[in-house]
Amino acid sequence: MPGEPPVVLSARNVRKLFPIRGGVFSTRIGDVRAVDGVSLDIHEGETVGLVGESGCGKTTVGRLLLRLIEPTSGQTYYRPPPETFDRLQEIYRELGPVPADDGAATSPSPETVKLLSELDRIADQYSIYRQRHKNLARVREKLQIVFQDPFSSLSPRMLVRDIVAEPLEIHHVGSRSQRYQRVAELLQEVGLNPEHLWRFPHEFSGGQRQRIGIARALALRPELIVLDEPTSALDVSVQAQILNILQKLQREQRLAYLFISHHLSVVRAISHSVVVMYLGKVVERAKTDELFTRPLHPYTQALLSAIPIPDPALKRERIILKGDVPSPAAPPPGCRFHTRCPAVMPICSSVEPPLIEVRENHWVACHLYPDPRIAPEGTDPLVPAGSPLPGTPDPLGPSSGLSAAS
Amino acid sequence: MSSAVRINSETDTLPASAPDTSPVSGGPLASAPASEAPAHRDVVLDVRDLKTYFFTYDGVVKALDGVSFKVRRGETLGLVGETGCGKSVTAFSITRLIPDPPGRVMSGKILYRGANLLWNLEREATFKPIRNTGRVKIRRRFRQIRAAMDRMSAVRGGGVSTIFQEPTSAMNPIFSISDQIGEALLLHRGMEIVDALLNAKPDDPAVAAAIDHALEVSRHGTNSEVRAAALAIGTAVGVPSLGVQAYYILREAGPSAPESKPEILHALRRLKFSGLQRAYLRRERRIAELRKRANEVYLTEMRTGSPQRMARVNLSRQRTTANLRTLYLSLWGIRRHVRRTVQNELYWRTVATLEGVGIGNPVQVARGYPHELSGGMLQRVMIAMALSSEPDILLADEPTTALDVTIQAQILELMRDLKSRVGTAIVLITHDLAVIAEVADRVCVMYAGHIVETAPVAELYHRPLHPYTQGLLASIPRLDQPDKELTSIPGSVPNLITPPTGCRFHPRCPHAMPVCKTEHPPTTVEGSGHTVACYLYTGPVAVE
Amino acid sequence: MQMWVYVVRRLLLLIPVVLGVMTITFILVSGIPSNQRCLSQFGPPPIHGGEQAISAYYAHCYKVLGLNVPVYQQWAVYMGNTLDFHWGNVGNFTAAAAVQPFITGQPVTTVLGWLLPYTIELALLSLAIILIVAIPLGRLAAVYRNRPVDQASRVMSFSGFAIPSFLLGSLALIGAVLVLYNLNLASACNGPFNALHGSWPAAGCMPGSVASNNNYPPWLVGGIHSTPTGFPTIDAAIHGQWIIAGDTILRIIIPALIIAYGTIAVLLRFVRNSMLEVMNLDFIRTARAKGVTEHVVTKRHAGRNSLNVTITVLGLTFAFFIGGFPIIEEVFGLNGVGRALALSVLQPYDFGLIFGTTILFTLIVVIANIIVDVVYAYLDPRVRLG
Amino acid sequence: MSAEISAETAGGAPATPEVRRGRRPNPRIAQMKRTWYFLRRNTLAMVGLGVIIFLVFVAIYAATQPYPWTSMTPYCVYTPGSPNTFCEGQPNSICVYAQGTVAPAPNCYVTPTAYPSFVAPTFSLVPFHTGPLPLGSFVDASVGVSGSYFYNLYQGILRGSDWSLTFSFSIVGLGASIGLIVGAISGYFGGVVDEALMRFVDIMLSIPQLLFVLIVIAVVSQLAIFGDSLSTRITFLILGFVVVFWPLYARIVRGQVLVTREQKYVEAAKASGANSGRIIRKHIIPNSVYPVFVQMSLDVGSIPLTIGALIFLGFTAIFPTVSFPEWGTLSALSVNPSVLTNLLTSYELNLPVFVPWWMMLFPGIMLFMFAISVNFISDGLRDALDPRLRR
Repeated sequence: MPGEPPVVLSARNVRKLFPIRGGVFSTRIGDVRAVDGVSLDIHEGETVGLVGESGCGKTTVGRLLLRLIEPTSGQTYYRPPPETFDRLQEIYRELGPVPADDGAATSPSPETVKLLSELDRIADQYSIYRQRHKNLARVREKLQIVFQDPFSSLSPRMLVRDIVAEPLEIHHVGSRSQRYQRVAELLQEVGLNPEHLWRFPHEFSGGQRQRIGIARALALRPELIVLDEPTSALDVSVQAQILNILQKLQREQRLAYLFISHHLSVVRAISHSVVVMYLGKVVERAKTDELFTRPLHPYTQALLSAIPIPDPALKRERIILKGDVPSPAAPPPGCRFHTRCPAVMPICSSVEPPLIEVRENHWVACHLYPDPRIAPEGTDPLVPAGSPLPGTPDPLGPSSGLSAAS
Repeated sequence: MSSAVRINSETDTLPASAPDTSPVSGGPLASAPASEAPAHRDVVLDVRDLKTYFFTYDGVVKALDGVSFKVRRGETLGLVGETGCGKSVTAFSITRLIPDPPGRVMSGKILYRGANLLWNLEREATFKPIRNTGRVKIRRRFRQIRAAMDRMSAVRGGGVSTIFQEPTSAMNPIFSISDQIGEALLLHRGMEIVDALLNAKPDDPAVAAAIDHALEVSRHGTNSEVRAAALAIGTAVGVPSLGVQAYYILREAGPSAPESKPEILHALRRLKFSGLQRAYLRRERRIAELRKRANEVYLTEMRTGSPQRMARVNLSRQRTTANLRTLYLSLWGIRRHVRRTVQNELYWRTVATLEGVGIGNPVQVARGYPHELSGGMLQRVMIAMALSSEPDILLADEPTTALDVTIQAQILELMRDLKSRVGTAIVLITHDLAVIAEVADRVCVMYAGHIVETAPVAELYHRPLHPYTQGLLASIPRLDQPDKELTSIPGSVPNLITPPTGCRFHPRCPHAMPVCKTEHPPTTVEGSGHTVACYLYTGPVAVE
Repeated sequence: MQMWVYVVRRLLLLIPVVLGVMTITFILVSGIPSNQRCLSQFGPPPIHGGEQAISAYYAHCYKVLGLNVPVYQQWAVYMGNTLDFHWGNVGNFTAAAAVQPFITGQPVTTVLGWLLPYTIELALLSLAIILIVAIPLGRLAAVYRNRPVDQASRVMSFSGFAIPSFLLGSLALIGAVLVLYNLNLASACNGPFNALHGSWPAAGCMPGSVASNNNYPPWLVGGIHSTPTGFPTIDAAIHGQWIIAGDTILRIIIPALIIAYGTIAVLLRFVRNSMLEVMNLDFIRTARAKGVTEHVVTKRHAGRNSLNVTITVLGLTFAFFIGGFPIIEEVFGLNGVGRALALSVLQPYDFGLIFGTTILFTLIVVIANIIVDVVYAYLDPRVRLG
Repeated sequence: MSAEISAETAGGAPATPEVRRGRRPNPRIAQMKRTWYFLRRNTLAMVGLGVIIFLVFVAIYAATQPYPWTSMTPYCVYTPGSPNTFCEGQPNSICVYAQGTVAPAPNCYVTPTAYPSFVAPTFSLVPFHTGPLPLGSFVDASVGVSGSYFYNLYQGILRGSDWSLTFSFSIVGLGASIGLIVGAISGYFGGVVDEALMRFVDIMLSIPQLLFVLIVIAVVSQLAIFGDSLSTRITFLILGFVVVFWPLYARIVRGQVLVTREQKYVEAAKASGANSGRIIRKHIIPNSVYPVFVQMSLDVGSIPLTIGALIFLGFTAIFPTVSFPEWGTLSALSVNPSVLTNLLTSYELNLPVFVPWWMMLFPGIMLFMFAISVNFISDGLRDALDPRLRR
């Protein structure tokens, strides 16, 4: 939409299935639907938070966006020009929701074919999954990643200097001495001092390793950094340091982040907009404040209320979900959340709710909220149809408690 | 375990069952010796000036350097701090589970109900520093260490039980859940179990009546009534677990429950023993009894501080004779039936225990193996296992760190339940101040092997005194305060091989004074139950 | 995954391995110059008789050995024959035939059929020794780590690596000679309890050897008419000849010990190290925290878990174990498959026997591995239940 | 727990700014020092290392000696009082005389150079039931049985140090490097390549090593096209062993690579655009090479033993001469059946029992020292490189 900074990366209907092998001949007996038709846009200088429980496929999304693994289907467009981007939006709106695996079986209508071919053309030009050696390398330069585990993300047999210099080396940036010069600068940027150049990773604490990781990611002056739970292995005080560094860098270099985390309070602190995933699907997507003040999807609400708050005085009634996350190998039919949903309705177990925009920039996939486009006049989409939940509850319980806290 | 079933009487997963019908009787403190001095009455665990070092290649890591705290009966104490502050080390030092090598508990006192768990520590090893390297050469006295470990097995599980961070790796992959919980049950409640089997009266007319009644109830009654009736069978026989079994027989039979009499009778038939089998049971009981006596001897040893060599020798002699005299009983033919019965007994007791921690399908879970269960489920199982022996103290080492947010919420809910029902004192170790705020009554904040601040939970969060605590609280991103900017503590946790002199926090402290660099601050009392070790405060020095 | 699925899959994996082994052997066979093979089968080409005699000789030879068709056909034929156990005949003019005339010209499969029982008896005995010694000792070494027990086991295992089995065997033999002779126990082949003579290279006092000039009954001697099972001990037992049965065991005790020694050396270290690794795992800590005593922890929790590793390693080292047989059987003159191999590599080679024994040994190894895997799956629910 | 400890030890130590590059040792050196420290604490490993170094020096010394490279100079065995006199005036002759009698018989000609210090007088074992018996007939028998049986052991062992070390290290080096490459590729790319390679490796590994070496050499040595010079023989020997040895390394490396491949730093390299070649070269191989070292040091020791076994089986195709100066060969010859037959027959005939113990002892000792030292080293390495087994 107008006024927004240009989009850096825009994923559409990305899906990744990992085959399950079994039986006597270890044939493919099923799929783990790790990521099932995820779409999201990341704009320049913006942080998108990607939250969800373990096994919901958020990490896989991160790796797919960088093409560290090949997707089963879907496209991710890198820096499509605005008009192309708008066109893309239209095309996908025309094509409707992501087709299921056997969608190909139904013969598409001619106009669909036309759209698809156009899509193909655009994809050939902009989708990172279509790029080859040189172009791919050029894209990779601009997309970097910082990993969760600071202990396995740095090669134990390389000096910090070589670790950070590696991306430069790969892309033949400058002479050796220039590279090491740059490395020194990078270490300064992330708050390490030059004498750390001559150390091995195992000599550092978790926070310092994470800084090294960030320095390595920054080496090629990227536009987007995927932060895969960068702080979940760190202590709170160190975590704050890292978050502050990240924010500083974003301000200075206009970086875009995809901040993957299960820690909602961190996400709230750092990200501009948030995507909530459950079992490989996006269940809710909104601007941060919107999402945290008016969460619509029951899962989001449960998540928010499940987060403990460091304040013994703040007493609130919580929504405790029953049971565990179902295995993505055999996701429940219909809405994948219906097995644990406190507001489950008969329809949930049969029909899969589409991700619809119930308010501006607020997308939800839940039967509680009818699609405004098809909803009869005069019904406010935000009053859940027949939901046992009272309106949209404030996840933080009685506002009195909240005001008392803040 | 009684606790367990008492809990489930309120948990939503299962209908109510009156406490008296619970398979086992006796509260967690039933076994408390009356000989204790009143001073010890309230304090269950008293840790004084505990020092634990790790002897690594890089040098001696002073992981704990004089930690002191008390755990009172039934309270929940939170130990909080960053990685490497030594909170887990504290827990493992209490039960002497420090991996050795490289770690060793160096000195201090751990008084568990007046018994010093670190008694005879100084005789376990000698230390000789290697010149001009930071390293130390240790010569261990293995006999002493082994003796100490034996002594500890009297305390572990029974008195102080532990739950660990990684439930998936903390369970033995090749034994089923019921095997593992059953092992704990047999260890700590062996006598009771064998007694129940010995005194079972399957032919009692009351039993038949109870069975008929249960079947009658199962025809129309509600789930809870059926359960009560089924458990009544157990009480009638004198083997509570039989009641649980009967209940599940009925429940699985579903509509055809009234016809399920034969199964129940079959289960009942297991409890009929021939003379030889009884003898074998008595032998088992004898062995369990001896084990218990041995534990008592160890405890007295640690309490009085004088080696009970004679008593130990006696016991071992008795154990040998008990084994030898009845060797003929361990013929396979005799043993098989009894073993199976005991296994069955353990299995159903396990089921009851699992019910206690709110597991919906305990029968399947008890039969399952660890790799078949999710992390949250396993953590429940771990808790059940830890509580099955009705300990005085439960050491929970980061019980929710490895779990998802929603599962974490479930577990915390469960722990709050346990707090309110079981009298067990909990030592909750975590790095997450929010979790502490949810569960704990008192909090000890640890930094670099020291306790820097201790306070009741509300007090701590609203009037944090130590700069470190303040820094920690300031650095937590908070859901309810989105636009608070995160202030972080500069620097990182010091390495404990060459820790900072004086107050270990001074390199990172905003209000560091000259004295901080030289002197370690004394612990001073600031308000009721609020102590802090910092030169900013000048209250009266706290007395141990 | 159910157990049977697992077993079936392992059996299916057996097929490519067997075919592969045969192909490799075929490649090697076809590497042999044809005249060599003719030599070993039909002796040297005729001296007088001129050109056509020689050409006839070769024509005949090629026809018999099927060398006159293209290679791929040879391969097909070879595979076919191998699969239905036509492994060719023992050459008439080979060293092996010279040493042991009774196998001359016999089908290789038949000969191996005669000799296998002796090898199996030896193998079972030594396996028993291995398991009895290695596992407890390894655990002991792990529990009392870096203490005398451990050091002793370490030295033992390393010396097992370092002493050549033929040297060890021969020394044992010489020892036996000196002892038995000086105790005046042994003399010329005079029946049972000449534990020495019978196990003497080429002394021909061993049941199964050519000149069985000891007074063993014919049904026991020389696989040729060994009835009814072919296993000397079992046969003797069946015929109620307990003394002879004992004697046959007596003869293989020292060899079994020496074969076992090498494998124990390998296994010991693995048992110890796997035990140490298991002892560092979290669930051991849990068991301790439960109040389980050290003894039980070692025996029940760590022991069971490290047993899996032990079994696997046993499977991996089985090839090594089997490889020791030719040597030991040669040293002690035991008529087993191994000795057949040892004889067949004396020039002129008996290629039929060489490849026959190789395939046989390989099959044994593969099958042993399958058994090991099944046992492993049985021991470990993670494999059993997928 | 352990994570916590390591965090402590790694800790903020580097964060102390006053440490400067100048005063720090080169970190790679520091790494080696660390390993060396753990190795040094392992006494057995140190002993092993010492022995190996010693043997290397022996080999170097031997290379400077004028002894023949492919055979050993036989001794003529002369027994005082025996009828035969064919040893008269021969430079390489030793005297065999009864235990207890000290001085050599008068006409026994012995050159000091050719008389190795450790070719000791033989002793005779006399059965209890028979009285002392005249010497003599045995030696004739032995010479008759195997003429070249008594050879200059000293020269043989010196020269053997050259050959044995050459064989061992070249074979293991070649095999390991092939295995390393194959394993790394197979493990990293996975999929069909991996499947195929690993099946092949399974096949190779299921054939007992000794047999495999044997048939490979047996067949190859039959091929007339290669001719029959020393160099070809040696080449066949080495090739035969390499063919048999590499699969094991491939399997080991592959197993390790499967672990390394999942490490995040590999993914990071991929993310910053590194191609597979670079990743394998820079990340995979350096991080999965240690188990190979351990296995190598195990195999190095086993090779002379295997060669010895081949010779013992009478498999003469691998060396040009029966008495090839190589430790395994020497050891095998020392216990060749004729010796044992002699032993037995001399008992049968109530002759004095003649055990040429030094022929068995010294080659055996060399083999033993070599093999056990490398084993000690490998064990030390494993402990030093594997933190879990560290003491």
